[in-house]
This record gives sequence, C-alpha cells and structure tokens, in this order.
Amino acid sequence: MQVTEYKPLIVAFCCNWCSYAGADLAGNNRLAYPADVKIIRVPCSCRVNPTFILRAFQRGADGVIICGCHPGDCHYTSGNYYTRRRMALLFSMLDYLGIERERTRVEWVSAAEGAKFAATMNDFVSTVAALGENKRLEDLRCKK
Amino acid sequence: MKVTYFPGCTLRTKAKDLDLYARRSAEALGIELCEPKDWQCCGGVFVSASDEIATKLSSVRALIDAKEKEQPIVTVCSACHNVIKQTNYAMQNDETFASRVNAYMAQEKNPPLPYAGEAEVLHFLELIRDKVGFDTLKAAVKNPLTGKKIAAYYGCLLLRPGKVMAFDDVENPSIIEDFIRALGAEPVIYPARNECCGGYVALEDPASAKKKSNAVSDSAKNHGAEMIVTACPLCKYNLVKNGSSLPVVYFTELLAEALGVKEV
Amino acid sequence: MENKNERRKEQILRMSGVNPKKCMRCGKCSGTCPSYDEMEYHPHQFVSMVESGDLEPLMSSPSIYKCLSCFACVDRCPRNVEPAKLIEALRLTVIREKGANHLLADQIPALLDEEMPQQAIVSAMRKYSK
Amino acid sequence: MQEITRNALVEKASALLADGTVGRVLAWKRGEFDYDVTPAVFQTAEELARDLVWNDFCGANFSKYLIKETEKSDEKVLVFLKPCDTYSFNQLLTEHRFNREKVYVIGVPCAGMLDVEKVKKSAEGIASITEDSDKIVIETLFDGALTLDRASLLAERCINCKSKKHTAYDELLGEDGEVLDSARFDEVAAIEAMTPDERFAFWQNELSRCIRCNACRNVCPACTCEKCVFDNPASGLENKAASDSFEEKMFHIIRAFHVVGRCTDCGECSRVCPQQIPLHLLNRKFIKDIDNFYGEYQAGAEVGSRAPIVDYTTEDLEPNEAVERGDDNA
Amino acid sequence: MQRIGVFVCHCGTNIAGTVDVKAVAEALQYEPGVVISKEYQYMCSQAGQDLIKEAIKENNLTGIVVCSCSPRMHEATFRKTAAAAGLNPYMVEIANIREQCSWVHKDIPTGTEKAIILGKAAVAKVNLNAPLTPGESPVTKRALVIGGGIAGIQTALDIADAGFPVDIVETKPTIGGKMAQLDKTFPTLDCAACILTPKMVDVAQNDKVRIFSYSEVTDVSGFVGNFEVTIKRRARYVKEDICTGCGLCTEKCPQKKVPNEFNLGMDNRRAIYIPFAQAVPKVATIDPDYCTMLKSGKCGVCSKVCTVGAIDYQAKDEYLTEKYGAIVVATGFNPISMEKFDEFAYSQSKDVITSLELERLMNAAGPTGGTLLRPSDGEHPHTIVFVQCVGSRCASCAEKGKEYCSKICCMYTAKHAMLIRDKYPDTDVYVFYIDVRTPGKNFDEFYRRAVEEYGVHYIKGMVGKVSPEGNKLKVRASDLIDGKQLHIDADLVVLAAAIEPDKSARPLATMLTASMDTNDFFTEAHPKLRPVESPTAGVFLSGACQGPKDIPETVSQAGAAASKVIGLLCKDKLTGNPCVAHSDEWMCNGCSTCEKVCPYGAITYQDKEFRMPDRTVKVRRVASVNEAVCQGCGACTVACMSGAMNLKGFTNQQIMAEVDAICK
Repeated sequence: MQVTEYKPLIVAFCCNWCSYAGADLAGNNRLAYPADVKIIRVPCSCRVNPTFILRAFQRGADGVIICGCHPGDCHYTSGNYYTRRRMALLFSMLDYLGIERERTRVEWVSAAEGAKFAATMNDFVSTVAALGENKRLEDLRCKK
Repeated sequence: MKVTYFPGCTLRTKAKDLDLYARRSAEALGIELCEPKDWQCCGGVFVSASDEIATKLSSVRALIDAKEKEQPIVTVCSACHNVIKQTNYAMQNDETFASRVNAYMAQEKNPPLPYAGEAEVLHFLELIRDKVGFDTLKAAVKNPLTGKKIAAYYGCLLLRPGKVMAFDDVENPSIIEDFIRALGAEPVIYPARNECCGGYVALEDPASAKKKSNAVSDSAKNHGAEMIVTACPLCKYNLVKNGSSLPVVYFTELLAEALGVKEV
Repeated sequence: MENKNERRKEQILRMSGVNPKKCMRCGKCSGTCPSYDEMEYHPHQFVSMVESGDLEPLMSSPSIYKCLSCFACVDRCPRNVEPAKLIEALRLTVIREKGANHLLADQIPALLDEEMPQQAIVSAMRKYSK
Repeated sequence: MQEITRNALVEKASALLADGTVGRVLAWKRGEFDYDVTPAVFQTAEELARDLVWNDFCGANFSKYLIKETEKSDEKVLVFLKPCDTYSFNQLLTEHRFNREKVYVIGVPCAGMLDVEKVKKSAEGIASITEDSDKIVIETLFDGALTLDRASLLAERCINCKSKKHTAYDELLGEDGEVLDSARFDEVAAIEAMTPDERFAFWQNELSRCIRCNACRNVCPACTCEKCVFDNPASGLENKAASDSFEEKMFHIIRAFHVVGRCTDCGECSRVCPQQIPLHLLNRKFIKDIDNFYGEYQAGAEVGSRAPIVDYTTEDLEPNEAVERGDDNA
Repeated sequence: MQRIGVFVCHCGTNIAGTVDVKAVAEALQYEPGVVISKEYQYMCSQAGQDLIKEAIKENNLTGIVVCSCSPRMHEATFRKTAAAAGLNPYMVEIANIREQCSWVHKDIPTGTEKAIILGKAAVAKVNLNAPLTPGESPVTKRALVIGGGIAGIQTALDIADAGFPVDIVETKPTIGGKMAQLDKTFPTLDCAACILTPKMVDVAQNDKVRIFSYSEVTDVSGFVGNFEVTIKRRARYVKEDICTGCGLCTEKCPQKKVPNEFNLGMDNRRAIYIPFAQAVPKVATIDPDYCTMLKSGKCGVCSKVCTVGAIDYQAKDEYLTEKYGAIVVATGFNPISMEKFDEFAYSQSKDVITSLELERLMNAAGPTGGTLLRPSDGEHPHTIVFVQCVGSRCASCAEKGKEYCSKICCMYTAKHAMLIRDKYPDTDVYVFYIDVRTPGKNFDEFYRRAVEEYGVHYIKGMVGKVSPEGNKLKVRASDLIDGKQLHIDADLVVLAAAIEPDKSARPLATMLTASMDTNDFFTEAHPKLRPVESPTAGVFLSGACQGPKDIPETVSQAGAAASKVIGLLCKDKLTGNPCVAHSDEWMCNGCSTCEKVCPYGAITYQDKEFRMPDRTVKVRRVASVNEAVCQGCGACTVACMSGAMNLKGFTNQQIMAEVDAICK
C-alpha cells in the first residue's frame, strides 16, 4: 500500500466575470489541475474580505488564492484595483507575522485564459504542497 | 547670501575673465561665493553611460560639500553646470549608480553620509533669476547697456537634456534674454541660439566645428545682433576661432560692466 | 561569435539605458541632427542597427565620432529613445574593446592651439577615451 | 515637565464654563496613585479646581470620548487635546462621528508622556511623583526619594513622537510645534529584517499573551463601530476569548486591518495593553507599507482626506510584489 | 430551518464519468437542512426540470441545490424552474461539478470527493439564502445630450425622431462644435457647413428638442431612468427669446479688439458677438471680459441700437433643474497646446500654424475670406510643409504629447494638401509622415490621389527643427527613404496637432460617476460589444469623447447611442438585479468609507431618526444604497469595518459558510 501523499487544501475565490469563467474554460478544454482546489464564486475580487481568507486558514486551509479580472478589465471598473491594494497590505502583514508568503496569492485570470487558470492552480498547489501542512495558521479545534 | 561656488578648471586658465567678472558681480550683488576646498575638474563632459563611475566622483564630492554646507552649488561654466547637474540627477534617480558611487565615497578618508542628490544645483544665471531676481538686478545696474543689440547664445549644455537640466524652455528659452533686458540692452532672438557650436569635436574634427559655429554666428548677425553673449568657454572659443564677425563675450563680463565693477 | 555580439549588444543597451524597441522609426533624430551630413550612419540607423545586432559596421564607422553630444535628438525624440546615449555607449564599447584611446595622448598636442580651453581637451580625452 | 501649567488649564476651563461657551469639560483627573490619571468630565469650576490634573501622566486621548459626550446635551464640550490627539480628532471628523460645532478644542503643547510601566519598574512602593524640569522625583515608601531622568521614562510613542503640531484647535495654549521626523518605523524595520521563523516566534511570543480583554479596541479612537464585529454574533467572528492558537492572531490582524488608513498612530493600544503587547507595531507596519507603496499618508492630518485603502491608481504594485518590496525595505 | 432539495445531474457521462453521482446524492442528504437528495440523467432537460418542480411541491422545499454544470450555463434555467414551482428564484444555488470538477479531474474517487465538498458548500450557502425580489423603478422619458457638436446634434435628432423629448446643453453660444469650423470634409470634399448647417436648423426647429446654449451641467444626481440634472445657464446679457439676430449691435459695438475664438484668434470680433453667420441659436452674446458697459458701466451702445430691446445688462446666471431618463455625453475634443513642441517654432512664428487654424484660413467665412495667406504678412505661401503626428504617438513618459494615434490627422492633411494644390498649383506641398494611416472607406484612394494626381510630396521622415529666418521658415527634416537630411525654405508650416478630450469631460465624468481612461477619454462598458454605453447605467457615449473619431464614425456612433437611449426610454419600468448591497442601519457608523469606493455613486448618507432602546429618539447619519444604481460588486462590503454593509446573495455569512464547508 502506497503512503498517501500530502494533499493541501486550497480555497480559490474567483470573480464571476473573468476568473470563474476562466475556470469554466479550463474545464471545457479539459485542462487538469489538482482536486485540492475548491472554488468559491464571488461577484468581484473586491468582494473578498480579508476575514474570509483568515477564516479559511483558521479552519485548516493550506493556501488561499484570489483570482480576478486583469487590472483595467474589471466588470465593475475599479473593483480589482481595490483588491490589489487590500491584498498587497494584507499579504505584507501576513509576511510580517512570519506566515509563509507562498500560502497567499492574487492572480489576474481573464475569461479567455483557461490555460492560465489551470497552470496557475497547478503551480499554486505544488508550491503549497512543498510547504507542507499549514501549522502556523491552523485552528487546533477544527483541523482533523 | 552664501553659495558654494564651483569655478572649474577652464576658469582658472583660458577663461579667467568669466571667473573674475563673476566674482566681482557676485560681490556687487551681495552674494558670497564659497569655493569648496580641494575641488577637482568636473570632467568636462558627462559620460552618459551608467557604468561610468570614476569620472563622476569629483562632481559628487563638490555636491556633498554643498550639501554639508546647506548651500546651493553654483557654477558659471556651462560645461561644469551640465556635468554637475546631470550627476546630481543620476544620484537622485538611478539607484544602482548612486549605491555604487556611495560605495566609492565610503572609501574616502573622511567618508561622508550617503548622498542622494540633496544639493541644489544652480547655474549663475539661475541664481540671478531665481534667488536674486531680474528686478533686483535691474535696480542694481549702474551703467545700463542701453542700445546694445545682443544675441544670447545658449548652446546645448545649459539646456539639454531638458528633463535633467530643467533650465528653461529647451526650444524657446528666455533667461539670457531677460538677463540682457535687465542690463538695459536689447536682446536679439535668432533661431540658432540653442544649436550646438560643435564644441566637443573642436579637437577631433575642426572642419565640422567650423561649420556649426559659423551657422550660429551668421544667424545672430543676420538678425541684427552686434554682439554674442555666452556662458561657455568652449562655445566662445569655437565661435571666435572660426571667425565670428561679431564679438563674443561672457555674460559675466556684461554683468560686471553694467554693475560698474568691470574695472576696480 | 554570435554570442559575443549578443553580449556586446546587451552591454551597450545596459550602459546606455536605451531600449531601441521603443523607436517607432519616425526619423526625427535624423531630422534634427546637426552632424547628419558628416555621418555615414545616421542617428535613426544607430538605433535600428543596434536593435538588429548589426554592430560591427557601426563600431568601425567614423560616424560615432561625429556625434556632437548636443542631445537635440534626445530632447526631441517622441518615444524617449535617446539615440545620443546609444552612440556614446557604442563609442565607449569600441574604446574599451580596443583597450586604448581613440585619440592617443601624443596625437593631441598637434591638434591644440593657444586658445583652446581645457574643457575641450579634457572632454576630448573623456569622450574618446576610457 | 509640561510647558503649560495645570492652573492655566483650570483657569481657561473655568472661564469658558463661566461665560457659557461650554457646558462640560473633558480633562484628566487624578486617580488613586499619581501615575494613574484617568479621563473625567467636569461640570463646575470647583470640580476643576479640585481634581483636574495636567502632568506627565496625561497620556489618554479624548477624541473618542467626544462621540458620546457630544450626544449628551446641546451644550458644547470643552476638550483638551495634545498634538497627537488632534490627528484622531480629525480622523473622527472625516468619518462624521461627531459634530464639530459641539466641541471647543483647546490645544495643549506636549513634552511627551511617561510610560507608567517604566516608572513602576524603576521604583517600588511609589508614594508620590513630582516633576522638576527634566527630572522626575519619586517618593517611595521604602527607599526614600529617587531622582530619575525624565527622558529615560518617556513612553515609546513619545520618544518617537511624530508631530508636535496641532492639526485642529479653537484655541491654543502656548506655542504650536512642528511635524517631526521620527524614527517610529525603525522597530518595524527591525522585525522586517528578521527571518520568517524569527518573525513568527516574535509574534507568537507577543500575541500568545493576549487575554482578549479588548482594552486595545475599547481605547482605540478608530474603533468606534456602533457594533464591533467581534461582539456581533451575526458577523461570524464573535469571540470573547482566545480559543485556539490562531484566534488572537486573527483578532489582531483583523483589528489592524479595520483601522488601515484610519489609524493615526496615537499609540493608545499599546499604552493600555495590560500584557504590554506592542500592538502599535501592527498598525505601524500598515502605515509604513502605505507610505512605501502608495506615497506618504498621515491619517488625521486633515479632515476629509481619502485614505489609500479606499483609493487606487492603475499603476499600483501587485500584492505578490508587495511582499517582495517589503523585503527590500528590510 | 430551510427545507432543501439536492439534485445531482449526470450530464450523460460528462459528470457521471468521473463522479459517482449516486454517492454524491447519498452523501449530501445528511447535510443540515437537506430533506431530499436525487440524481438524474439530465437535470436541464424537461424531464429533469419537472422532477425538480415536483420535488419542490411535494416536499415544500424552501431552497434547492443543483449539482451540475457551471452556473454561467444553467443558473438562469434552474431559477426559472424554481419560480415555476412557486419557489423564489434566488433560493437556488448551483454546485459546479462539471467544469470545475469532472472535466478537470481524472479518477472517480477524487472527483466524487470534491463533488461532495462542492455540494456541501452549496448547501451551506443555501441554508443562509433569503428570497430576493428585484426592485423596479420608473423611467423619465426625456434624454439629455451634453455637447452640441455633430455628435450631440445627430444623437438628439435621432432620439427626437423616435418621439422622445431631448435637451442639448452646449457651453458655447452656438451649437455646431468643431465641424462648424471646418472648411471641407474628407474623403468627398463636400463643404462642412453645407452638410452641418441644415442639421443645426433641423435641431433648432424640432419641437422635441430644446437647446441650452452658453450653458453647462453643474450637478447630476439620481440613476438610470431617474437622473436629476442641474444646468447653469450663463448670463449672455441678451434676451434669447427677443433677440432677432439682426447683428446691428455687433457692428456698432465700439470694443473691436476681442480675439475671435471661432477663428482661433487669427482675427478680432466685438464684445457683443454672434460667433458665425449660421449660429444656432442666432442670438448675440455679450462677452463680460471685454464689454466696457459691464466692466465700468460706461457705454451702452448695443442697448441703444437694439430695436427690440433685447439687451439686459442686469442678467444673472440662472440654474435650472430637470429630470432625465438617459444622458448622452458628446463633449468632443480639442487640439492639444503646441507650447511644448517649440522645436517647430509655433510660439516663435505666426506662420507656423495648426491644422485647425489652416481650416479657418481656407474657409470662405474665415479671417482671410478663404484665400490662403500667411498670417505674418498676408502673402501667398509658395512652399508649405505639413508635419504629422505632432504630439500623437508620444511615449507615455515623454510627458509632452499623447500616447495614442489621433486618427484623423492623416486624412485631413491629405485633404489640405490636395485642396492647396488644387487651388494654388504653383505651391509646393511637403507632407512629412511616420506612417500614413487610411483605414476607412475610400480613404487610401483619397490619399493616393493627393500623391498621384495632385503631386503632393509625401516624405517618410520627421521634421526635426523649424527656424524662422527672415520671412522664411527653415525646415530641417529627414527623408528616411532617400537617406537624406532635407533643408526646406518654407513659407508656411502646418502642424497636425494631436487631439485630446475637452477639458470639461473630467469634472463631468465625476458628476456622472462614469469612468475614464488615463487619457481622459470616457471608457465604454465593453470595448467591443458595448461601445456606446458607459459602464454607468443610463449614461451613453457619442463622438470623440470616447476616443478620436472622424465625422462618419462620429455620426454612426451618435446614431447608435441614440438607439440605446430609445431602447431605454421605451420601457416604462426598469427591473434591477436583486443581488445588491444593503446597509444595516443599526450597525452603520455613517463614516462614509463605503461611499468612497462605490464606482457607481449608489451610496448616499442621510440623517435618520432612530428610536433607541431607552425610548429616546436619536438622529444618526447612516448609509443607504440605491438599489437601482448598485451593480453588486461588493467593494463597499469590505470597506465597511462594522459589517453593516452586506451584499444580498453573497453575504458575509454565506461566503463564510462556504469557506467553513470546504475547510471542514
């Protein structure tokens, strides 16, 4: 019997207009990426509250990625610009607290970039898998 | 008002007049020129390659001296001004260059604090325009040069690169014309005033330099000038050497004359 | 050989800080250059030849010593390409590779005259030597 | 020692009460010991004369109290604000948290406040404390009188004072000062310079002491929510006590994030923390990053300014670069 | 507690091939709130939908989860299904187990496990769903067109044609815009005035159109279908309804030295003036900067000569507030200043002119009566140099010009060159170009005619410097094809100045909360599919305010904008998207942070009375969201620190429930 390899738990927030459609396109083109990625649909990347990210980590996620339209292409014109500032500050803070910077990421994926979506997820999963389990941000109560 | 004054080597030799009259005029205008101790030649030309460090260190030393004295650094020679101003700009905007320069400077006997382009670099003309004011100058004139038709010759060093020098409108400057007016004379506007005299090739290719110089002096003459005024020893040399039919004088000489301090 | 030329091109671009890809081939530099007629290759050609890696002919051409460094092309270029800086980098590359000055010190006295300011001599050395 | 005397404050306040300009006065009052000065509302000249204090322990920032105080009656409230307090004052006005018309601000110059913990550490059995220019004289029960350098007892936020300039006042006692060049980001830079493991250990050590008393939140002039998310069962974040190793981190990160671009760096959070957690270092990290990433911004420097967190340019740096940029700063 | 039904779709083998759908249905039936869990071959088929409808009715379901393809595919389908069974359509959630599961994962255990987790997340979310009803708002059946150039005129005419009233607001004393200043138009060379002035008359005589000239928009509030706009009518000191436009006053006014902006300052007008003969409205205007009566109270000549008593020196600016259902922006363009391009000596010689100035010099109504004469000495120019791309296609860091191509210059220069060669065959015409761009119907043919039939010298290269020497302009330029530097002694140099959006556009965009690009052109809702709509609902774009355009393109865009407006005004009511932000007023601090991030201006603040628990009444400043304007991005929800602002359909609680379900 093979030893089960470590499977990270990844939460991906995808904006409805670009990145969620990009993920659908990856599916249409059968571009595989690990099942460790679970997508939550939000109207815009600017809907992602830092609280959601911390909550995911608290409940045992090993990595959180936020995907939105490319800057300048936001369906709501400016949402991803706010995301960019909020996440720049949040990620810098997490790094400051000594939490591995590779566990959080923002990527801009358009509705046409199915291949980029799959490649991004493959890369992110392997990066997080290499880090191993999220010990620094886990919640002792909830993690099995 | 005290300023750090960088004379440059040409002003010690071939262009003594430029220096002498600058000193006399400054005194008349109540400006004290403080020469940095042990200044060295600016290098004559700013080598734009960003990996050229050594040739720019003498400018940095002069700049640091000015920074430490909290004075603007003033030059009269266009070439020195161009080199020092461009060096200062590179110290402000090119991080790699600045860190390499600062590494060199740290090797000096009394290493200064890292320099990041804090000093203010002014040409003598800018000093008059921005710190003294042309109105004050006008009031200080004792012998107005009334009736003289003078062509201002900028050349390239004072103006370009425009983004760095920020001296005046590169294509349509007015500072020397305003200066001439303040001295009571009449400026002559002619299109070649910001063309190059061929300065740097004077040694290498005198024929080319002659062509460029003559274009300038002819243009000034055709527009009715009686005299050309310049801030640059090399421009003066080129114009005169190549047979300018108009006399070429330094702006400081005119200034000293108008202020009544030419002869003491 | 190929590699040497590539390295040399990279070196020139790095020294000068010029990105020849920004050039849109308008020719304003050549329309503005006061030394155009003395040159075999003209400012816009410097830019395009460096971009295509055609460095040998440029480096062996007297044209690089005809540039007055007057920076008119730099100021007027609508794309911020700064041809004069590129020419200067080419000149320096020639001199550095030759390991000697373009003008030799003992050649200079013959070229001098009584009135020539220091500035010209020093800058001639600086501009054409390393 | 403070430049303005206590009596000057009492006289000023009494006069304004007497002529009806104000109805109440928000000022500092002596506590049980000389060093535990507390905020208080005064309504009569007698109370003022008896209880008002103005000394090196008047660290409390009254800006936040104005939200409730201005609602209590139609009369104006007199408030004494130190330079750093005025930044919080302006920030609250930016957020429309009270009516400016109902406040009469007297700016008081500040020579820095003392750190009560440093004072307590330097002397046991403190009976009284008196100030004498740059010296502090502590009468103790056991060791007699101790004379200490005032500078050695200054609070961290006052050593790194960012401004001696009042950004808001109706009337100023004494001379106004200037915005200062402070070294307040040095400590942040020192943490940035650590390895990630060291940083984690540092914060683990600091934050694990948190007892979730909420003092930092309660004192913070930026934390003025009608209902705090941490008290609101519907928010999904409500939690009265740290229940796991991450809980307190989550609390502090979210709290710091909620005041991004709003925190004026008044330092009250660290002052009141009973566990001496350097909470200001979280807020300052955000302030430092904002300055680096988006240009310098001081919350509360003026009323109505737009904080960088609710603004953007199309050329902003990417979040992934932000972390790397942080490295270069280190 | 909700009563939730779960419906797992096989999608043939699309899902069932990689996901054990039975196991998914089984696993989900024990989730909180789930009362029934079924799987079926094709849920989107009629039979599948019937199955859902029956289950809803039989089990009194309050919410459903469909585990199927992407919600972008069939969310609308299943919402309709739910509605048909009497369930609120917003009680439907989709778990995407096809595109984001079965199609991207290989083996059944992995796919099944993930499908179950996605299903659980959807169940967790639907547990917190609430029925939502889209809001409705009425539509004011009147349109506003801002800008009275050819774009605004055409849009207004088309809207009026469909029977809706339209107002045009124009800042100048007359409509007509840039086109009124042109001489001929390319590529047909018909006279601009001949085709424009009839349209100006049409618009003036159309009883559906009101023209507010010499006016500007100062405030906009409201939202699509319900805008309220304040228009400032600047005092023109002449009663518009009385003035007959006889022009007597403009002949008698003693103040003769006012630079005439219509001729770009190349001649003078009086202090009381009518910009040009065909102006609409044809009434006089007093220029308060020059009128001696207004400045010093002495003169009054115009009032004395006016036979109808139209002059009113006491006039004041007036403000007027109107309601509109739709707004069209048609603010147009201007050539950029040539100040920073003085290598071409624009400020040093009168004989260096811009192309728009050349239009006036060639126009029969211009300062020279249509004869091409040098501005400096009134002589005929014999050598003319045209310089292309002055300020266009500049690197963004050059800080002088514009990065974009101004699009119209190549063609109007060909036109100018051709007209000059046609009228004055003894003239040498040089055109210095970088590229000649002629992508339009009959455009390249037109340009080739200029070269081949009219003998215009087209030279690939750029002018480096223009030096005024005596009465000549010495032009130094490169000829890249011949490899020469050219020196031309020209009599006239014409600069094809880049064009930029009118300066009024930026403040207007702020008022409209319409977005702009870095060049201050209005951005369109979609660059390809919605080119005449701004991202702000109810605001439409016409003409060069959206990007450089020639006349045919402007007119077609004007028509397109009009048709969009008509489409909107035809509706009696607008139905919104119910997934919008909502503020919990009890929790709101009134801090205005959310308002700052809202790209639509959907959030306003108001002081409201609240009955407090202690029975006192307190006035509090709270945010309120205009649901008709909110587009539901959620930017405000994160800006709000108290959590008072929430997004319906994507609440904090719903998203956190999904996070928890995934991370369990």
